[in-house]
Amino acid sequence: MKQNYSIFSLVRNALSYHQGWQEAWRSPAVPKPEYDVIIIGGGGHGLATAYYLAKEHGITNVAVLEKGWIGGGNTGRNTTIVRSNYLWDESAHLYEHSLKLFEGLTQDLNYNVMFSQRGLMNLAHTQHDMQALRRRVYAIQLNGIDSEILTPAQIKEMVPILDCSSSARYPIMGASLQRRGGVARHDAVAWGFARKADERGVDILQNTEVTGFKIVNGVVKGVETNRGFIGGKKVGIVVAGHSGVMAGLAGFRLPVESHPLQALVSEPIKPILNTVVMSPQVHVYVSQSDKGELVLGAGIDAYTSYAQVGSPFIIENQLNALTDLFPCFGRLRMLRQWGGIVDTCPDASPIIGKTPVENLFLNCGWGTGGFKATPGSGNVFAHTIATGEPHKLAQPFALDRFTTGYLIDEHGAAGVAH
Amino acid sequence: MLLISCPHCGPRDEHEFAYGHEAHIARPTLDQQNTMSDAEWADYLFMRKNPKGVHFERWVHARGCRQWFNVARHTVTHEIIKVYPMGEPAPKLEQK
Amino acid sequence: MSAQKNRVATGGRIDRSKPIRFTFDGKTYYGYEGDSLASALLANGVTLVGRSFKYHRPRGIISAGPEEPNALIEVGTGARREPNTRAPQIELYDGLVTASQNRWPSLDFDLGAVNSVMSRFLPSGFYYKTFKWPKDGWLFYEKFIRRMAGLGTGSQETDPDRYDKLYAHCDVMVVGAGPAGLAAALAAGRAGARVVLVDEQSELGGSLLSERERTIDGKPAAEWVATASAELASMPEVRVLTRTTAFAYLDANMLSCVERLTDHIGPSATGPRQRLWRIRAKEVILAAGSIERPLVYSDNDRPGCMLASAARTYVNRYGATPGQRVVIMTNNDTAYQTALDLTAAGVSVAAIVDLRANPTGALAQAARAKGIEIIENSAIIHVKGTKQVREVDVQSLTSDGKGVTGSVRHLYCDTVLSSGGWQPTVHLHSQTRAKVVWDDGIQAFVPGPIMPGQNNRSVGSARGAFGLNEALNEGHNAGAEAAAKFGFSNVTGNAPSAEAEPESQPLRSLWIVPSNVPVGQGGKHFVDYQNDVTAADVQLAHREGYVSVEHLKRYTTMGMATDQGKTSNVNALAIMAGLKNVSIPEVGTTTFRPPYTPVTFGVFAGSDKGDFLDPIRKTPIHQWHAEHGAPFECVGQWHRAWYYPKAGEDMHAAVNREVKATRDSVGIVDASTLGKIDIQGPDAAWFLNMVYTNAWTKLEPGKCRYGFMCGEDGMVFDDGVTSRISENHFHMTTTTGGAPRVMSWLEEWHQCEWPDKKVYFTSVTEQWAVFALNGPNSRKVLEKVVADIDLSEEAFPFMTWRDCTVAGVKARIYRISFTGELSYEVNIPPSYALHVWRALMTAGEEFSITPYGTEALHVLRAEKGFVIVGQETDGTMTPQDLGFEWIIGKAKPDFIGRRSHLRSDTKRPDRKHLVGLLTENPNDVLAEGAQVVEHVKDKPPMTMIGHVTSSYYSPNAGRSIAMAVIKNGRNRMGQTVYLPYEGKVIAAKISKPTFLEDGAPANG
Amino acid sequence: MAEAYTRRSALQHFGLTAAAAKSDVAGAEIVIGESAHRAIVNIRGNSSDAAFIAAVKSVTGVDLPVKPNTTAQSGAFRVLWLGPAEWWVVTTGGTEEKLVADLRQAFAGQHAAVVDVSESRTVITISGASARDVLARGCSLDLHPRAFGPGQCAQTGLTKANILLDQTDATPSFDIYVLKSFGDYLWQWFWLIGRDYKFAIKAQ
Repeated sequence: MKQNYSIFSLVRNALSYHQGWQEAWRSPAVPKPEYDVIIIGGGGHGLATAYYLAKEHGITNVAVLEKGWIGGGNTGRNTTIVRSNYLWDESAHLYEHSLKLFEGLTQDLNYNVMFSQRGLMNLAHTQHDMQALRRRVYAIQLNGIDSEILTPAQIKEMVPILDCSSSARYPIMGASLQRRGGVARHDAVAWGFARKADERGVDILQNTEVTGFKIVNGVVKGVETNRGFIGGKKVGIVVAGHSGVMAGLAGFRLPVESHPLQALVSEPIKPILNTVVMSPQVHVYVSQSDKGELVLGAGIDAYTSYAQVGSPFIIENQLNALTDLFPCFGRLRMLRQWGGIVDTCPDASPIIGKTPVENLFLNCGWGTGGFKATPGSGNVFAHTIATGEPHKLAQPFALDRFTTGYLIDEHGAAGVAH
Repeated sequence: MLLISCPHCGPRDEHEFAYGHEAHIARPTLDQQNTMSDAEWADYLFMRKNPKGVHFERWVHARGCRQWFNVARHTVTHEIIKVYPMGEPAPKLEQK
Repeated sequence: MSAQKNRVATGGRIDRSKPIRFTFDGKTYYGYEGDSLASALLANGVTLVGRSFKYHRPRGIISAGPEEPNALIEVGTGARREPNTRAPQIELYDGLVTASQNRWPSLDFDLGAVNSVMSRFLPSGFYYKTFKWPKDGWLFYEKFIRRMAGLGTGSQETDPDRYDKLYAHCDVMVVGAGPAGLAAALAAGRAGARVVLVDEQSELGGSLLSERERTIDGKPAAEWVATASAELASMPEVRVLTRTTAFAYLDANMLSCVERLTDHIGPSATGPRQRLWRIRAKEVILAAGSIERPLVYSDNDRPGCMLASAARTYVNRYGATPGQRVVIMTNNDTAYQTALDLTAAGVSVAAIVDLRANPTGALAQAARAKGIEIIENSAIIHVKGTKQVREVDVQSLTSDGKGVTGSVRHLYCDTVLSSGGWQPTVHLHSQTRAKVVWDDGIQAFVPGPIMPGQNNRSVGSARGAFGLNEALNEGHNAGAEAAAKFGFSNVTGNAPSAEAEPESQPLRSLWIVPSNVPVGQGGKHFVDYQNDVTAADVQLAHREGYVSVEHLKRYTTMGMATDQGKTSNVNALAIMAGLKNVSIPEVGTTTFRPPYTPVTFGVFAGSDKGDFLDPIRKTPIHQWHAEHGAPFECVGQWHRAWYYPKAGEDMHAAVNREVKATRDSVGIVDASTLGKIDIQGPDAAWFLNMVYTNAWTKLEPGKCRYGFMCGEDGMVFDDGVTSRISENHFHMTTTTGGAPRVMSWLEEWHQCEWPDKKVYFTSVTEQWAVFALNGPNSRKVLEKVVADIDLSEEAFPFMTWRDCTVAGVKARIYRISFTGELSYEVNIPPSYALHVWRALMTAGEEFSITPYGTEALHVLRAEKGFVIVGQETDGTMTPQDLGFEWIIGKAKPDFIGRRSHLRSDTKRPDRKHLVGLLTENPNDVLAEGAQVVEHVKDKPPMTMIGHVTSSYYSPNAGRSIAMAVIKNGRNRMGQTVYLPYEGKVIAAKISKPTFLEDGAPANG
Repeated sequence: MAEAYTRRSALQHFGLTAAAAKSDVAGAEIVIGESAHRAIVNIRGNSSDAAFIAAVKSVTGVDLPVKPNTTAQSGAFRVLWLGPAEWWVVTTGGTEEKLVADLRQAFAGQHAAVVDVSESRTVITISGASARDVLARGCSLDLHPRAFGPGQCAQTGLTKANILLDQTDATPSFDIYVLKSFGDYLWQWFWLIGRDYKFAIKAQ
């Protein structure tokens, strides 16, 4: 068993100058020759998959292969928003499943993921926005998920520093609020899953890059890596922006493009914003971290890229809109700006399930919204891998929807990224 | 910000252009459409190479001369290796 | 004026004849023109300037530049209050108000310092292990944690300043105006190239401003800088930007720079406060210098601890001494220059503690000659004093440098200076995603090969060439070569030259300076001052497996503070490398992300505030609408008149009146925003066949037809009426919001897929203003202003168009209708729009002509079941779903989207269909977006089968009407469904989506 | 056509005539104004077809500028390159109908198109020593005399509007063609940027 993390263990260790802490997860020097399941990708989704395979399906002979360091991709680069206010039933159920897991995650993982359900507001600025907002809220409510509509006066009361005047270029006409939405500590999610997966026997192999698949008669048998061949009875690909690269190695194509998604933080200041505020119309997504930094997400860059950088005008436009919405933010300063690589599907919904190769499973296409899905995604994907059949929540998100045309288009109606 | 050489107008800032995604995806002929499976149609509609490396893609000089053209661009370095007209096949490039 | 006790009598670049008054934490002080806030505070003997982020430890000034981790100050008051500003970079101006931050109730007595007492229980990552109970407890703990965190306080008032931004271009851009940068700019400028030279300081010179004795071309350094500055200023093609930080190196040699225009003047200044420069260079010369690393020793954060080079800058440039009695600890020769300069200024240097054995470099010899004691092979093991250094303990190092031995010496002092070597400022190079590589010789990261697609070179100490002559030479050569590349090869003059460098010895890397108690068990060895990350925290991260650089940073927060680890990154990496027993680059290199130093949000926004956030497009008679009281609806960027309330009317009343008047008599609407595309060429009809779902070949000239456009995925993406002008000439209309998209769509298909087709597309949206007359009396109105054509039904039937003259203005009228009424869409040149509108209003007076806005337009079309793309559709509806099976050209071989209609899901008969909804209570107007269920349950979840797309009160139907898309809706006619929302449940019957008598074919 | 007095320019409601009367053009760093009601005719055709070039010349007297982003002038006719197969013929307002007719006739038998777009645009003129500075606030083109000069034109963006920029002399002076719906926005943007300059309004 791992050391238990608690205030008591902290005090106890303090007395011995913290010399007694164990490593959070092992780093096996040599991979086993074969695993029951290989998960490619040590981001939040991959680690969660491994954890739930072990916890809920008793499959512990599992390896997570990460070409760099766990949690170093989009898991560590997003704006940490967690919500389940999606339009379509399929999405709402999947993300709500995830949100519910988030609500118990700190205890489940014995790792404080700092899930702060401080509420999440989506602003509407036009008649059309308001129509779309009502449609979404009413649907979410009927799916049994919390969501409500706020008037400008209620918005102003919750977030007094918002410019709610009617003379604004995009006046605030209303908002939806998901009180159970909020933010979580992204690194802690990855590390917490890693630690608990490791505890149940999962091998986390960092600096292990997959360079090819061994596929015999259409069945995957394992992967080639920079550390040699590793056998796997089943293999799951959970590599976000690099899904297309993996698919290419396995010999198929995906309806996925990788794009830069930029984000930034301000310098830390004392608490000034206690709610997550999103404005899809002007591409502003802002919350304040516990450290005091304003965390901002932008819209995606148009072109495909694996560079983790985007174009400056995206950031300029976003800050233009931000300082209009929050006129007092004009004097704050950008501290750090970065990009992630998001894997986007034509319908802005993920792909979870089987691939053309037997025993090779895929979980990708989360686009701008993957972080919030981390536990849910891992949970349903673990089920899918363990049983060989899609979890019922994952079923609609199968790859073959692009053939049938049964898309789950979260673009227009949901209209929100992140 | 990318600097894209419009084949007509020369180098201009990226914000003058609109992105046209992967190039060289020919629309199936009517005969092909009528004989191809839904999966094959889905392949044309949705499946993309999305390479990590040189990407052959289309851009249009939307705020300029409104002309479409092809670009070979590296998706990791963002280096624009070649700009070539619509209709021309993808150039053979040394692997970067 | 109070005495400035640490001010040197003469020397430096301050003007002692110009005192400047400022306040810090409410107390008034005086400095001089040329001072920074940091130098002025030091001169006044103020060494305690802030509290650290986590432990609230008392902190002083560490550096003299942008790397400052500690001295973060709130500047200004009220709406202009600005937190977290670095004291060394704040220029004094009269009346400057500053304050320390992150302390309560005062800097001297800070209750938050309890964290320091508790620090043993607050190692890196402690919050991951605690605050987990009870299950919902985090929100509670978080409140306290958030309050303790956060450094300064942001203003909650609107920023009163304005900002500017612009684009610039040059052949050669030089970043940094130290010796290398100046030499580069001079060489390129003399050759005639267009040069931009930027430097973050208030004047050019960089490190030369801190020199006391160096000469260049035989002149004292400062004089050479002045000459060079003057020469640069005289060159018309050279632009010199001071107080300008190149903070981001973007793709294709674009650099973002921020110029601080008034921050050194204060609130009395006029004009923009800061300016964002987006400079596209053909070649970039990076000459941003280097940053000294502090040594990591026990309690190295006590106020009075400072970088050796910073002390040199303060004394030489500002005539301010960091204290009265100084001990210096170093691992290299450069700190000896500080000792010499301090001695020259009359400051007592108690000793130089050199980590190296037997220092014999030229500067060490010079120091010895001045009588300064050098304690070699030794280390400072303790710093005493909490709010001010009082004393240090020094002990000899063991042979491996990992421990100390021998007797302890106590040295009284108020200042401890340290030098741990120098790290080239590789930030901009690294921002291009080019690699940095480890240089063993200087124990620092230097720029690796440049990124493909970029064009830059690093020179001087920015690439690890620390000698002055090297810098001057490299700068000159880089400037000359870069200029020559762009055709400016006539470089005049040689590289400037300085006297030879003093001979020096290599540095000794000792990444943790040992103490006589183990690290983590005695004093704190700070690595990252601002975020309170210590060597023990790095050890803890190692112990727990957070060993990669990214994990180390994230777990300990090392390098994540506002200084972005400028003084801490290398030390932390090196300590981790030692723990892992690998080389430093094997631990990883940090990725430097923009911005180099924090940049104001406001300057990114520039002047585009308020209405400039996004252009508002206005129709030719926008003024008329405004004058007649119409509120406007946003449709894309367009502002369209929404409705025209009369006195005492609310929106509902106004819309009812407008809708009724139009059906009863005549209404007029400004439809100028409708997209219009002129299509010409022999293949025009062929092309329309491809982009519309219906057939166009047989449409006769003079006639109009309605059509849907689908994406290749089969989903409706626009609609409209297209008219045949002549055999090879069509006039297409699109939705308002879809106009640019459709135009691009046509060009894309033409240029990319069917380039051989002979057809030209030209947007003519704004060539025509469009006023639609609707209602039974519309013909009568029109007849009064049209004399040259016969408007009768027979002569000018439905779905045709005619050229004519309206109120003396050449016009084209389309007899198409979006209301189901007799309707004429009058197209006229916009410059006559107001004239024609007024003429129509006058002509319509006797019929009580009623202008109506977009809301009435929506009601009128809904009464007749006309769809609006974007309202009834959302990218998931096919024409068939909308009930427009008839509009699919079954006989047509091909059109865009056709194949997708044959997919299994798309051809399903039970997809969502567009239907009408009639509420049981005719006065209930459903909310648009309300969800439809078959069976109501007590509480959610309930299975939804569709939603309301449009809903209005129809005065003509005398009841509410709604359109909805419902699963299998067309096969559910007459079924009662329920709409539960906002605490109520409304029952409604599914009907056809037309609510008056059957409508005429629709018109977009 | 209706009486001329009934015709309004896109920016007329800003009271430019009155403002111009009060303006100190001589002392200004920038001078801006509206040049309304120009005849602007979009022509499309094949520039490698000698017949097309000849047809343009026969109507306008202008040698068609085939080099991208250049202009050519003959008498009252100015031809601006818009694209490899697209140009504008700009001339005195009021003549557009005849110009369209003449061009259509000259192009008879060719695959060419003529479209009157006069009414869709207005022209904002900017001139003066600081004109480039002002434009740099919203335009990413390099307008330095070494890079751009009289005889050159470019379709590009100016702040958040799309424009066609035509340098008309070395003062420098520029004609900025913009869709009328963006006229208010762009005019007010010039006022916004202009506040940091001595600027004057020029009568049409």
